[in-house]
Amino acid sequence: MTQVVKGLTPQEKKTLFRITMRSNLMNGSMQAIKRQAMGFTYALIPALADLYKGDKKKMAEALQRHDTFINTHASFGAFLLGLVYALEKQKAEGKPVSSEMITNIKASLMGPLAGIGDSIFHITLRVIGAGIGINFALEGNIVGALIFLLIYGGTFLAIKYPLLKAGYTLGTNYLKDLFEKGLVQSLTKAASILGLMMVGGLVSSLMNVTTPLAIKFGETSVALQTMLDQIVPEALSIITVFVVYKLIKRKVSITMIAFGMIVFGIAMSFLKIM
Amino acid sequence: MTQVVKGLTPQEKKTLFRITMRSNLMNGSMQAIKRQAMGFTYALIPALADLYKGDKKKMAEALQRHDTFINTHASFGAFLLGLVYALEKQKAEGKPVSSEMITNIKASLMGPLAGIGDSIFHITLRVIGAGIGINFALEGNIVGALIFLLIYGGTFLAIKYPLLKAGYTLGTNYLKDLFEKGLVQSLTKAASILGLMMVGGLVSSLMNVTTPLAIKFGETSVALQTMLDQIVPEALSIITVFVVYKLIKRKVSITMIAFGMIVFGIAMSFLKIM
Amino acid sequence: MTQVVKGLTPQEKKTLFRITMRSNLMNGSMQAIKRQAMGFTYALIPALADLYKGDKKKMAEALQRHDTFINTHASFGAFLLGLVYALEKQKAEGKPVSSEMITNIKASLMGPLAGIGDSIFHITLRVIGAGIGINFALEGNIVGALIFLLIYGGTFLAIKYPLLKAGYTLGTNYLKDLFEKGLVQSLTKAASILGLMMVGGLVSSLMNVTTPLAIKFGETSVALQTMLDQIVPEALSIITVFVVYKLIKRKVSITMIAFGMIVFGIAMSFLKIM
Amino acid sequence: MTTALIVAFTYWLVYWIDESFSWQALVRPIVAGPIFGLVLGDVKTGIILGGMLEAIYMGVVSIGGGAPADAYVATALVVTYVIQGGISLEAGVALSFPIGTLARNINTLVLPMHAYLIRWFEKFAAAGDYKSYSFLQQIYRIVFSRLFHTIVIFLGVWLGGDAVVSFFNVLPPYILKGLTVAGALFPAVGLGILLTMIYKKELTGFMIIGFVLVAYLGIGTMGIALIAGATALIFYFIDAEKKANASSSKGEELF
Amino acid sequence: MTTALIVAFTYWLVYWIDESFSWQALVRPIVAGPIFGLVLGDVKTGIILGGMLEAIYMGVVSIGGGAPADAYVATALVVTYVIQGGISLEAGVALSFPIGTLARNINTLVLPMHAYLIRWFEKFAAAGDYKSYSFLQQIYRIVFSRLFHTIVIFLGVWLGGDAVVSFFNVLPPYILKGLTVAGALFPAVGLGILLTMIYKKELTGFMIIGFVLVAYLGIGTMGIALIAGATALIFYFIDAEKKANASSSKGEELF
Amino acid sequence: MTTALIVAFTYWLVYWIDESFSWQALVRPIVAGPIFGLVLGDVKTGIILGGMLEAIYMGVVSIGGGAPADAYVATALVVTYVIQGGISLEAGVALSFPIGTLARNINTLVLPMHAYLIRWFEKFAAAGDYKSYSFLQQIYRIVFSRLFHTIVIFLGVWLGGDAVVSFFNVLPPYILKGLTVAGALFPAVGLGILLTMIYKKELTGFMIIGFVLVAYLGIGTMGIALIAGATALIFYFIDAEKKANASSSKGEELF
Ligand SMILES: OC[C@H]1O[C@H](O)[C@@H](O)[C@@H](O)[C@@H]1O
Ligand SMILES: OC[C@H]1O[C@H](O)[C@@H](O)[C@@H](O)[C@@H]1O
Ligand SMILES: OC[C@H]1O[C@H](O)[C@@H](O)[C@@H](O)[C@@H]1O
Repeated sequence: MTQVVKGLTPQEKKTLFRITMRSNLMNGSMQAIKRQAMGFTYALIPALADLYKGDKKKMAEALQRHDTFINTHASFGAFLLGLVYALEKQKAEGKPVSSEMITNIKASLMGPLAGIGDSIFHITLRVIGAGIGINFALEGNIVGALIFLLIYGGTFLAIKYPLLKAGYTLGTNYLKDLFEKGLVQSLTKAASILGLMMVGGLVSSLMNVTTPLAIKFGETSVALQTMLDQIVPEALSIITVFVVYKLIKRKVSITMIAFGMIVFGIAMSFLKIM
Repeated sequence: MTQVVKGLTPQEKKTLFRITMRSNLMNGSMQAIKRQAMGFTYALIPALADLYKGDKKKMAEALQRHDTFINTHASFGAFLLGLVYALEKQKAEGKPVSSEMITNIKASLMGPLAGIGDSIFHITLRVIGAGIGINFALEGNIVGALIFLLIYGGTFLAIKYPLLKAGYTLGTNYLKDLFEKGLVQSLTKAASILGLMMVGGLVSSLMNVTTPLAIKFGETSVALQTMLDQIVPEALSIITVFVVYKLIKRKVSITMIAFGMIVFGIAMSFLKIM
Repeated sequence: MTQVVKGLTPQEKKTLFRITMRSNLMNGSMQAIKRQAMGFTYALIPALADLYKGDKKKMAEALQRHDTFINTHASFGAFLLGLVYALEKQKAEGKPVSSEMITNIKASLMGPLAGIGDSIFHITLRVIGAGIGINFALEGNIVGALIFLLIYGGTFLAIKYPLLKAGYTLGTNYLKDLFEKGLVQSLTKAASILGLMMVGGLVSSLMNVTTPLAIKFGETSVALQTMLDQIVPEALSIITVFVVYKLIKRKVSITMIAFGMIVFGIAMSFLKIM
Repeated sequence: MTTALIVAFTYWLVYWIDESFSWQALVRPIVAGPIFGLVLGDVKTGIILGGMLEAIYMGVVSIGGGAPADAYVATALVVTYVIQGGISLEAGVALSFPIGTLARNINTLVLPMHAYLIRWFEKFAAAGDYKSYSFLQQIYRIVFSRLFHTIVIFLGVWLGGDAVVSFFNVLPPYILKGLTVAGALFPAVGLGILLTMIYKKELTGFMIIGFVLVAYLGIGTMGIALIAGATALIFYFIDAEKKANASSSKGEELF
Repeated sequence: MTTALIVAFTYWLVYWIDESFSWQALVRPIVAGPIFGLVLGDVKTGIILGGMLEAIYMGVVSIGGGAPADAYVATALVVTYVIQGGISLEAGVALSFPIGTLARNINTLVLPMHAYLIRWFEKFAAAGDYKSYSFLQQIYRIVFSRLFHTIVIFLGVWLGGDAVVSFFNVLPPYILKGLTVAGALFPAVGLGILLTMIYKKELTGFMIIGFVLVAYLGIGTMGIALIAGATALIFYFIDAEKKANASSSKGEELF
Repeated sequence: MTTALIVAFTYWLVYWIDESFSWQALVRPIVAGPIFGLVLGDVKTGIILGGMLEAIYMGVVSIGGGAPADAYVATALVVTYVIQGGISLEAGVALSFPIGTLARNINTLVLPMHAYLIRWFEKFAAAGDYKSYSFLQQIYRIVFSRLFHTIVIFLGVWLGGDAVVSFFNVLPPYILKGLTVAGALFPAVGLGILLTMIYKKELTGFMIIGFVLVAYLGIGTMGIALIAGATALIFYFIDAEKKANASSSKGEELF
């Protein structure tokens, strides 16, 4: 996946570099409707400019093709940018790369890449960085902030260009494979496996929903949580994630869910159930 | 697997409910020869009565078809009852469901379902329920028995109807798939994987065969068990299960094996080997 | 894999036994150029003598076919000897077994068998045997040496004949399967999976490369090793193995690598980095 | 003899109720103990003894029809001996083991009777007479299923604990120790039976993984159930996809 | 009001820099704390408070756009209240929670504005005018992205901590306890969103395995990442091989 | 010089016996220690020193021909130095490391000789003369295999431990420390060689899983062997089934 393209032309190198720079603004015009649609398109523009400069109509098509909902991790998304650049290039050169193909690849890879990127950055590296840094911070030592910036922020930036190049290489060298052998599907599936295993793990490591309820009979009492833990630990956490998932599927807004959680939390705390 | 059948007719609902009720007697005439043959057939009779009431010959065929050796978990077996009901129905309606097909499905699914059901109920829930309950019991508190009945006995009953319905739904909605795509085989294989993994685990969690033998040289001594544990823990437990398995395969009776174990145990204890 | 050949002729038995005896000298003329080429050929000679005695030309071909680089575990290699004996026999009998086929099987199985054998003998059993024996030895008790010889050395010898026979059986009874169904490939792949999982594990259990470096800010200090362990434990060990792997691939000699390690170790210790 | 009748009747009734759900719940020591305590007028002792016996018989379950000891018969007799015969709780528990092991074999002794009844079922089936078939199932379970067990209980209480106790007292210690050793082997019976029902050599690997997860990583039965379920799901869908691809040459994908 | 202006400007500037990398790094309490401390003349308090807030907000991250609280707004206001308003560190931390939760909803309030801007982008795209498209992206992020947040910060500092504190002081204790309970539920939002993006029922097994590895074996996120990566690799190559075999009838092998 | 002859002869003889089984067992410190002790008249010291050296060289094994140190030569010389030269056990152990590392390279020095002998084998093979081939194998292993090692041992004992000890005494401490560091790197040699023999990029995932199971879950080598064996079995049968389906269009199933 990360082979180095040997014969990268100066033009390609330049474009890849410019996309990397612009990819920094991926979250730039983030909102709840189309998410990073504009950030992604903005980042891709150096490539589109190269390929369709002369042709207003094709440029418009390309811009519209990408100005659609996309939501992925700002740094792992670079892989997708590279892949899409390669696809657009093939398309511009007259290869049989349809507009749907490009859209499908974006749609199928954005989720898995978000899962991987979020797990590694938002969760693992951030928590490691913060965990080490907090000790310094609590002593009033500024080094804590620097360690955090290094561990989390440094890797976040360092990874972008290699991922972009890897995506482009894959797209350029293995396009034939990718389509003919259905490898895009294989890639998506593999990425989903990766993402889902991590989400499964995160349910347990990120969450900790418990109840203080205890059933008392005479002198002995059984903590409900102890019983739950013996059956399935983190059972309440799983249920919570599952309920939220179902609510989102039924188009309940995030804000509603967050407020609902606060109301629910206060109610449960009032009733001493949680 | 557990989709709800949307258009379940009142008649189907009634029959499913009656099968559930009768499935309570699944272990009713249990013996070592045909095990639950009669209990299973008895439970299925509401379905057979619906389908073959007018036709003595077909009824006789159906009764004989099911009055054969079957051994499965009393509560997970409900899934099989549901599936078989669906098969019998298709057969009665003239679909190409042969008698062999029904027999094969019963034969291939009864073992895996027993493995799953026994692991969950006879082992996991029973041990959890008893583990919590015993503390109360030892204090003379009747709550121990009630907790046990709730955790083990309650789930045992609660699961029957849903499993029955799931089996029926699968049989009704996906029959075509099941046969054409060989999904019954896939299902059996998956269930066997599940069962075998659990049996593998149970060898270690359920058994604990050890030896007090130690090899003494001068002052230092090596416990044989310590050496065995370093090579494969529970090695003796595995060997025991394997020997029993081979004996059963060679048609040695359970009673013989149990008595043999007592004789063996006394001999080993007399010789201070175990 | 270990089925017993029922109709093993006295001649076959005798040859298998003689190969086992000769396989004891597998490491006999070990050197860095062709490794066990001569030891393997030497062990196979009873078989070749049986098959090609009358025919100088075929005998020369066979000797030359096997007098080529091979490196595998001295005791697990017996499996390969058995398999190759079976292949040579089929070939001598006029079956379509080409010279390449035999060479390929040797080349593809020697590595995995080395991985398995080394893990079990050189690492697991040796460490268990030594671990138990050392306690006796440190007290001046000769039993330590004997326990070591029993646990490691005894199993090493005991396993040869069964493995040889298993290889021969497999080769004789399932040759048709092996080739027609591509089972040699499946076998190689399975053996590689086994070997690679164990090598992965060995990186962690066998190695322990660490650094005493610590970053100090004011009063608080962070051990670099602690940070590494939080990211990937044994990260330095992995990197070391990877570097050595790359060096060997680039034809750097083992002696160079070992000396390099000493120089590197002294330098690192001088600089207080390791 | 009144006690013997009461205990025997209770034994039969509780079994009958439990069996009406194929439940194997009321007949466990932890539940049956209090019940026998109740009818003998000392619930508390029944509860406590039930707890003690459950702790011992926890692993002795009927898998594949293969429980190596009859915990229910043991509970009935031991609770009676303790409450009526005045032997100590501990002695009662010690007694439970040989009693349970011996009682297991009643099933074997009555096999000829069962074999005879089976033939009746077969006749009704051949005649398509599902009503008689159903009726016989009721008769079987109510009357015949535990007939001999009930008689054994009656005799066991009637003859009294003293006889039984004095019998076990003359035994050398290695006998009871040996029974404990045998107890550790017993679960192999149920597992062995299960294996004959589901073992396939191609799936050996999964069994080994289950074993290692528990033996080396101590993952617990529920954890192993989740892993096993997940693994089964994964392989089910792999298999289903393969089958789907094979049957439709259009190569449609399940995932 | 000078303070209000300074804090609000700092808020906007730091956000702008951070966002220039889509970084979500400078806006974390552990980094933002010292920065606000600096502009308010008490770096040390800023550092310590940043550490304390980070410890609380560590698990509150924006996944799928779904962070349940705004740690950055909370940091800005709480640091100001502590340094300027003189409330204790602990009181500040307690305050951060309701503030962060309320602030989260600014995004929702300004949605109509965003919707309006989106249409401009669409126009430029339809015209193939990539230069204006790029220009609007800059304007959007610099001017509009945090316009209202900045105003809220300004107001929050101007009105002062006292008002806010006295408001929270009248709350009964179960309210704050309830907010903590809600805090434990919040990560479910991000995970739920992620699931809607990647969940496929055929892959449920992998999710369960990930769960068990962490819940039962405590393998840690990095360990799970390695296992997950390895599993993904294995299945990728299995799949790729299958595809290769299917497309070329010559049956060439990938491995 | 008598001692030198005895030790050298013992070295050669024990190697010869051990090598007659390709055993690598007698030449381990724990076994060789007592043997050299015996011929030098102090078995006990030999046993103890053997145990101490084994503890150090436990991880130094010949994998892929790539042991980074020669434990056998080190044992021979160190046991002699301690028993004859009267240096302490600890000093002996410290000495073993540089000796073992240097001795490893004798194999490299004698490579030209081996290369020459190889050509003889090739000639016999080309002539189909399997009897001479077999005979040469015997000559090779008895005479040539350890010829130079034996000479080194002879010289090492003859020149005496004093010379060696005084040489190592002038070394600065970081040298010995550095050798320890190098010792921690050495096992990478064997693992690297194994990898060149079996590594395939498509199977990387399995290697990672093996790593995680040990590094994160501490499952132990035997546990990993069981898991690895189980995994190999599973994939073997999957593969075999696939092949079976492909070759027979009738689609028969293996499982
Ligand atoms: O093993 C399946 C099944 O076998 C027999 O029917 C009984 O032992 C049951 O308790 C068990 O559930
Ligand atoms: O989940 C993917 C992605 O979603 C949104 O864009 C934001 O929450 C990001 O922080 C996150 O990385
Ligand atoms: O690795 C396989 C094999 O390689 C060489 O032949 C030696 O190092 C042996 O000890 C080892 O078993």
